Amino acid sequence: MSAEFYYGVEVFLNGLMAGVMYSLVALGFVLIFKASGIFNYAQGVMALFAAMTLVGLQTGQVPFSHLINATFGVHITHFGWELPALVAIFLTVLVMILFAFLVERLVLKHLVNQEPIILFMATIGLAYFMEGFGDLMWGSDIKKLDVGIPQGGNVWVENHTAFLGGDDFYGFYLDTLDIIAALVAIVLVTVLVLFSQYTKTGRALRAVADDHQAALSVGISLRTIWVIVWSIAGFVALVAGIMWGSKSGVQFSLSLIALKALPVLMLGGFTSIPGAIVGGLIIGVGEKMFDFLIGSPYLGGATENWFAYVLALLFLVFRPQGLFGEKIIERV
Amino acid sequence: MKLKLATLALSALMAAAPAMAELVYPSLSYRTGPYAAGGIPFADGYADYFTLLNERDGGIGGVKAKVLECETGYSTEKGVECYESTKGEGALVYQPLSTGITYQLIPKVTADGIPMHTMGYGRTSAANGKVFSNVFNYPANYWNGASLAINHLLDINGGDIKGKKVALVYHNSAYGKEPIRTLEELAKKHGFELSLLAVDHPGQEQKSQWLQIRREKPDYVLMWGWGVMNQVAIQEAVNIRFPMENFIGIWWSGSENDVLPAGDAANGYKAVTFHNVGNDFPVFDDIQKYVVDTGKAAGAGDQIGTVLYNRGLYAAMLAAEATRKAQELSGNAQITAADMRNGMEALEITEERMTELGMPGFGPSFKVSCANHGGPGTGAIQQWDAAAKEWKLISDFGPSDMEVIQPLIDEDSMAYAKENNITPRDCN
Amino acid sequence: MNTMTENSTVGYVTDDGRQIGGTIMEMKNITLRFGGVVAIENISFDIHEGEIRAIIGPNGAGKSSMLNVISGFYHPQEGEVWFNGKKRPSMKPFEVAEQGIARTFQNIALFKGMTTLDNIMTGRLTKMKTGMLSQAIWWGKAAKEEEEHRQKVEEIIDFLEIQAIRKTPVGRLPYGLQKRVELGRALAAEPKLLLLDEPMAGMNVEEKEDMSRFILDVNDEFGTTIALIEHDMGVVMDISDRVVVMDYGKKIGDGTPSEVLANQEVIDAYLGVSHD
Amino acid sequence: MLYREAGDFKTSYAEDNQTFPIKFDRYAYYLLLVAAFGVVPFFINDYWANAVLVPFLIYAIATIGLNILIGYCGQLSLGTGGFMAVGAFASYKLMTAFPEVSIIVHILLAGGITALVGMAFGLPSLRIKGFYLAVATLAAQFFLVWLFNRVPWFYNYSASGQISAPERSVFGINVTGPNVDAWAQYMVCLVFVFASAWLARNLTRGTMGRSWMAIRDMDIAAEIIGVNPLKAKLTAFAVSSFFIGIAGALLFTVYLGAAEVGEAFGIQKSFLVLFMVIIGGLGSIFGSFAGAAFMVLLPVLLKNVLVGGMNWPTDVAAHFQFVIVGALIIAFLILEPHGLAQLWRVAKEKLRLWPFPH
Repeated sequence: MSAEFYYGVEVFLNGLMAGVMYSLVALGFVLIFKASGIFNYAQGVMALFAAMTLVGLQTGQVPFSHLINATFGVHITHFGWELPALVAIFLTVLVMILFAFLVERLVLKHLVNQEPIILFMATIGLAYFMEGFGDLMWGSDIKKLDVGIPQGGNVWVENHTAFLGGDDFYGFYLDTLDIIAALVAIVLVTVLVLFSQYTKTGRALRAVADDHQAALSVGISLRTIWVIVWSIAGFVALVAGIMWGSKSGVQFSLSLIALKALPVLMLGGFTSIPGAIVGGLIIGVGEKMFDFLIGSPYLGGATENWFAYVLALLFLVFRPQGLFGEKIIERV
Repeated sequence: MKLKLATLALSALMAAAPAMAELVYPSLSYRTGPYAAGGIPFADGYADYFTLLNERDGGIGGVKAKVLECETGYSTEKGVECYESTKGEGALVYQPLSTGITYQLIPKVTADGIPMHTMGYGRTSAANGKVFSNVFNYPANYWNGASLAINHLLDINGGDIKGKKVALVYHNSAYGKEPIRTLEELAKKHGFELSLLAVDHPGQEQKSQWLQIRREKPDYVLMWGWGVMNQVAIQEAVNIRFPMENFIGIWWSGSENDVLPAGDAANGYKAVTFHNVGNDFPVFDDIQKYVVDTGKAAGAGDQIGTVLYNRGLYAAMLAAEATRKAQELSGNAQITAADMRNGMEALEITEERMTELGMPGFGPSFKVSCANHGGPGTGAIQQWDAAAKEWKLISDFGPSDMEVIQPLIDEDSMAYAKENNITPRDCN
Repeated sequence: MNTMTENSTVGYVTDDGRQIGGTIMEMKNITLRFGGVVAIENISFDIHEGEIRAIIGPNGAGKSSMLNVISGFYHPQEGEVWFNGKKRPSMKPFEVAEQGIARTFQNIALFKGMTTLDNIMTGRLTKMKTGMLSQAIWWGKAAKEEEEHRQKVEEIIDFLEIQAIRKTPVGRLPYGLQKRVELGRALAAEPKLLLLDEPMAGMNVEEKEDMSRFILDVNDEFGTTIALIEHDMGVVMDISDRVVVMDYGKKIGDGTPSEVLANQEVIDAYLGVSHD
Repeated sequence: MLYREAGDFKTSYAEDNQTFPIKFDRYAYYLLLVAAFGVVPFFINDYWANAVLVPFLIYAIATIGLNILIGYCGQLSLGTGGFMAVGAFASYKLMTAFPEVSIIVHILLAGGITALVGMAFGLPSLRIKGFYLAVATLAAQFFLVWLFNRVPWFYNYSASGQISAPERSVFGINVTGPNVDAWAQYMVCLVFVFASAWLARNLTRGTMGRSWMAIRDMDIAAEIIGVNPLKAKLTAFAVSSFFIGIAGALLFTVYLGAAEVGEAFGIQKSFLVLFMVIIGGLGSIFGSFAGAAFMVLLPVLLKNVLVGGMNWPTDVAAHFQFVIVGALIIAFLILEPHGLAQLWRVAKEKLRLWPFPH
């Protein structure tokens, strides 16, 4: 086999890894859409907010320090303590639960039974709000996120595959961070599936997803369910925020990872957790392979962004119900 | 509803009426949005220098300076709003701080007779003062930057880079595409092989590009990045264990923000610069004394001495010096925008003057002229020392290859002149 | 052209003495499947011009599916649809509408964001032909056409006695009135064949009486051929000329109301004799 | 007894169909037109033109365009930025290739070209619906931006890919380029806005509008009663893109004068126009104006109040701006989910019955 072939395999593997990272973001969308029919535009900003909060807590930043400084003419930035990563993560989860509670209280409660587009719009408002609020709270400068996840090319993989492609081939490049992200994603999905299958709350969640009215009529509190779902989505956002933030630092652009998740959602369907995973893998591999085979050599590169969407679009045109959806029989 | 809003807006405008007898320097900054991390230190440095002049010297030539900050979020439309809302307040010189805003302000400032200074960004061919009467981009532009990077490669290779492979990783936008033409010309001249790798905004995901680099094994990688793209690129370069000393960024890819997230592994990364680094200059003592300690610093004060803060400071210093020149030429302390333009065109920065200002060797000595608004195009290479967490200059301020660049500037500016029916000024 | 084919049969005279014309529509050996499920199995029947034809049967018998086949929404795997003496090729629903087949729906399918007037005007879409440009400047042909059709629609509004709710968004109307507006929308198309899918479902006795009267009037005044699905046997027996009975996708009876009522299979189906 | 229908009898269907059936509204509308065309141009300055009115008018056109697609035809689209880019680049290519032809013609042609592109990207709407379609239109957004950035022919091979509008005039008065007066910019946009609103109103009240709304409210039923879904959806995409293309062309030529595709026509533009549509009110021409006004004016107003009035640091003010805009969007949706237009309608209905509560 020529080195070119192994390069292709390498791109393929990295596509899978990138796909897992997309899936992590897509999962948050799916959870909320499934349980409440809301297309949560704020999911990306939630990831940013969670990551900012994590860094802020970990490094002992004073929240709203800009505002305090500007108002009182004082000069404070840090409390002067640092927290261990796990403690900070735990506290951030609490913050995200509080956030979910507030969202239900202040927003969703008042918008029950509205059309999907209105709810979608509300989440856009929410995204705006959190973007400003997060920056006010923690500042808009770039922050380094370090919870101790190693990153860089995995040397073990490289050494054990270098023999494949001859002298020119260094062995497969796989980022350790990506491998860990993949493991985390597997664990996360397993836990979510077990949770929804075997716990009472999980069953209630599924009941709500199937039919709001019916669930209400058997005494499941929709409001509690929404708080739980948004908390879980907040937790998923935190995981995504940690993975992406370790890579690029925590700053505004982190919220744009939502755009990477949208084609995944189209492909996998808005309501399917396995769909989010498989869709992510297909998108990841598809866009990387397209760039490798066609985009870079013939089209001048930077094709990934639009190709992910075009791939999902083509797929939908031939299979409108998505990857895991059942064939729709239309009725009148 | 609409009427009510409009009245409110109007009254708010009235409240912010200009106080005269001030030298007004609008700063179209961005402390929010995708590039906030880069915008904050620059804006802080720009503002702090004028505060220093006010506090220490009582202004410039006895007149207080006033920095009008207007938040653009790097958006051209907000840039228009900022320009229109500040130009009536006696604005002397615009510092738009974004390629997009620069392009659309070029015709406007020219029509309004206000000068604009785009230091190390903007439209490169504005260096031709014959065509762009009101736009200045001294002391260096992107094409100088490209040439300076290649010069550095020539230096470390004993003057011969024939057959070497050089890859350019660039932000897929107007800004990122700027150096391509120059690099192509230089590749012809020096016989190196250039390959181009575009990264789409925002640049969070660059796996494909860096896998390609790993496959093709270029000898050197140049980078034209901004925002999160820089951090990710440096991290990915570390990840594939690309030798950092062979990785050179433009001055917008060479701040502490860009290298810190990658930690120790970023050690050795290089960037082109047109001004000095660090806070080892007398002027910083004054800033500490007159600005920070009195609680008048623009930002949190934690940015002082960083690369982008220094750049803002440097830009402010050049604006203040041009103001002095303008006061000298016009004989008035309270100058107009037109005086300011003349002052900028007659600006001369000497080593002696910089020493007086407490900034010895902070930037190159140069002289602006009617024909040349681009300055000397000199620059140096800075390198990141991860252990000390600071940048160090590893070369002197050297010249760029004007032999290649000047014809490109002439060509591009003349094309602009033709498209817009501008007759080049006679500069003799 | 080829209007007289072997499918055209001569008309007949009803019990109350109305002259019914020849066949306008004929379904031949229709079979419709969804995946493995057979919704309609080898059913044939005809509809004569000017008659009121009812399709009845228990829930899940395939009645609505049959109506959907007629309006071109479902495409049967086997069988032929003949309309106006011609075999109909596979058609999109809107092409079927253009041929002159209009219908109402079991669950009201009005356009909720529009007024009564606009809803009924949509019924005339197949007849309005001005181009986009003319409409855009609202001058000459477009404005004139709009007015002509408005005239027709106003006649229907008068006929259905819904003048007062002309400008009301239909979403705000009570159920019975919505059903009436939906009938108006179908009538606006001046159909050759009108399909009514449970026009009286969910109505109280009074509303049912009103609706029955409208259906008979439509048939009487405009001479419109009507095919309807209905659960209320009393109403069906009262107003229809001939009845098709379906059960589990099969036809189990066809004839005048009295003939059908005497059919043992029909009685079994309705009384719930187990199938084995 | 100003605001009444009583006594204002209509004697023909044409009269009954007019846009402002109530006399008071009609006069208010005429008054507004007189003010917009006859008064404002004499008082407008650079700030009001460039910071407030010109962007408001241009976004109003784009919002009307998107409202036709979303509000009238029910097809959710997030490709607005990409379609505006088509309008901008088409006008740029036309302006530089045929300098002797009037810029008004170029802008109209740019709209026409955008309509064709819009139709091509509208084809998937026949199979894909709802949020899936919205995400699918993002393919158009990303692809078009990439294309204009990638192919140098579109920006006449300039070094950076920036396009700059050359100077052009109408009746001897400059409307683009550096030497343009505020009133001229304003008037050009106003004429286009007026024409767009008038065309949109006509299209939405007739046959075409009804087919769109039928598809929006219940697509299957619409098809069964005789609406050709292909035709209805594609015309909606075409008309919508036509307006959006014109808005893009005006944004580039008259307002900004220079543009870079990724920055000026990126995804955030698609969202901005969508916000305008939803805040203004789906399926309402008036709402399109209200939404555009809200999203253009509010940030300017907030900035002036927070920075100009209260002397806050610009960054804190900018962050607060996000917080306030976000909170206001949510508050609006809770109070009146159907947008400013509905708020206005409710107010009018109350007024009509005033002083009686019911």
